[in-house]
Amino acid sequence: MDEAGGSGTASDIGVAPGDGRFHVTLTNFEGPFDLLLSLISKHKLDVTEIALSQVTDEFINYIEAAGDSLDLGQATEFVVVAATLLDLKAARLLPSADVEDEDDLAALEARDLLFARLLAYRAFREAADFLRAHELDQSRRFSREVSLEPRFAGALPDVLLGVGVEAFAALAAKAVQPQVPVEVSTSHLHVPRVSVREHAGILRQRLAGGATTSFRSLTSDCSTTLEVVARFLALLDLHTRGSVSLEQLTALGELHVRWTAAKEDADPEAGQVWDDQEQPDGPDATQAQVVGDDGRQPRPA
Amino acid sequence: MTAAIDEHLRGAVEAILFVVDTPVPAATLAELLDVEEVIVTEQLHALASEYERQHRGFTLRPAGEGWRLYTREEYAEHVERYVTEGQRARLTQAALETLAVVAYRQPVTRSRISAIRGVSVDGVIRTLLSRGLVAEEGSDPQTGGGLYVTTELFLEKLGLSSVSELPDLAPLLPDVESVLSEDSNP
Amino acid sequence: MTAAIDEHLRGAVEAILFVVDTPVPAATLAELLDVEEVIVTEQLHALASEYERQHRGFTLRPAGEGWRLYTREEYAEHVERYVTEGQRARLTQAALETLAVVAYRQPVTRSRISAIRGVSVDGVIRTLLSRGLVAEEGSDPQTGGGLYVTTELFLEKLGLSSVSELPDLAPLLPDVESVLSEDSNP
Repeated sequence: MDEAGGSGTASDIGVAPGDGRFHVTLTNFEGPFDLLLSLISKHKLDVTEIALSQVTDEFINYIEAAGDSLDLGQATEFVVVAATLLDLKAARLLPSADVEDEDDLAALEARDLLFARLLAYRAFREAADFLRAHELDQSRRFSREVSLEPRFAGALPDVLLGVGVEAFAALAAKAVQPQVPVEVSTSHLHVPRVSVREHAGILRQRLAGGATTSFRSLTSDCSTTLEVVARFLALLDLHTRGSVSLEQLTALGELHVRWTAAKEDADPEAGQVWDDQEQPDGPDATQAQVVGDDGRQPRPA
Repeated sequence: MTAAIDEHLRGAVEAILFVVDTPVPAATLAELLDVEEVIVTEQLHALASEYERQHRGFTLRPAGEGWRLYTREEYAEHVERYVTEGQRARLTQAALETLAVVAYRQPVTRSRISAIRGVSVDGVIRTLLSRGLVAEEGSDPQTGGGLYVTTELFLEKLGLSSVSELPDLAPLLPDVESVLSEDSNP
Repeated sequence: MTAAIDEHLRGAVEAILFVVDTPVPAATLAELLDVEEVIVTEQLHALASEYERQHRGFTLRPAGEGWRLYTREEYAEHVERYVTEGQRARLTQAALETLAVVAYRQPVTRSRISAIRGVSVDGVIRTLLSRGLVAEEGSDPQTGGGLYVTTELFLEKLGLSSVSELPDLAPLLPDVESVLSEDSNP
């Protein structure tokens, strides 16, 4: 593999002096396949399933370290690939077993598809190398672009502008306007950012006293519905972890919350489930769990 | 007499190539010079190899659907000083990869390209459109998504005369066809 | 060895002459190629007679204080025919947009236009010059770059009697004033 083909290099990785946390500039990688191929070539491995399972940990470390620098769209791509890789790795670690149920079959299919997509991507990347070589050659050739000799200039047919004054002005307006990328604005979809992790923190703080509290009073300071939702999701999360007990005597009635874990249990993992996901929704939570529960701390490559 | 006629034809072809500002198709030359296209094509090939043989400062190359004179690569460093700014903007890795997908799969939708590259390609496609290297041509009957193709300028910029000059993908990846055709019908 | 050196020198001289738009003095070539002026002059004469002898489509002639390539007289009719029939009467979109920038921002340098349009505009500016729609008038005191203005012919084509009759851009583009004032002070 041509290492220079990857847009990311080892120099993108480093430990920040301040917090000692491991930082990675994932934006230097054009997506999960680019990152995967770079990792594989870094280890001088050929693209095989074994190579994939070998670089899985590093791949996941990259994503974890990337943190907020990924937008949701990018993160999804990376996480989907990470989940499949983990699956692949698990399959290699476990003694080979027969395919038992449909989930296993689905996992196998996902693995094959990932493998095939990676190979396909690599093929196109090699084609891109071909294009690059040609571009380089061509950039060293210059075409003759000089003014017409005066005696021929007179032979030019009379020029047609083909537009009226108004259309011409519109063209000018378009031309002098700074190039703003044409994009459908999604800003209206982004109601203020709400972090479920943050709300879990608030809940822990308030509940750790031990007294039973109603959900109503726990959300009395919330100013938006989204905050209430975030707090509720955080509550469910704490419940799954056995940190709180929930009691609701009648349907749609008051929800009573009580802290059941040890008082000083800061439960550092609790926030990991959401890990700064700004859009608390089901599927993402599940995928984040795959990564978070793996429990690996990022480490320098 | 044949030699003299050829010499005149060669000179005329050379003179026209000398003033054009885009690649000229052999057919256009044939029409202008009132000769058979096949004869012009023959002359073009002869000229190109003559320039090679004489190791001239310029070369004659097929570019896109026509032919055009260029300076020989070897002299690039001398020529560069005379060629003004802005012409050497290189394509990024993302742009080249996206172009490769479009070139091989055209006409192709944005989402197909995105699936192959594993990232959103909206920004790159916009850049390639604005630089005239790809164009939108019709839309996918199933998804309604715009279909993208490479342009003449793409061929010219890369010194290719047709996309058929691209290397075969198959040796790079035995299975690529089956995988790709699978995900083209979601 | 001398022959090989000469061949490289000849090629380099040829390549430079190929891309320049104005006559090049032998002294300039000599400096650029790091050889004695007398040697370059010798090469230029040798090239000129080689073109004669080979009866090429172009000739090399002293012009003003330098040397320049021209199409050979003999083929003028073919070139003229190409220019008359092969050229589009209508301006391309790129040329039209560049013309619009010149019209509204004049006097303006090529590099400013290039910055506004985001692409090299050398080729289109040449087209607009040769079509008589823009003209060079003075140069930018800071950068020394030539300043371009629109011509009488341009006004005529749009049916205006003065540039001040061009419609105001502001209503077309709410932010245009800030944009214009902003980018007039780079």
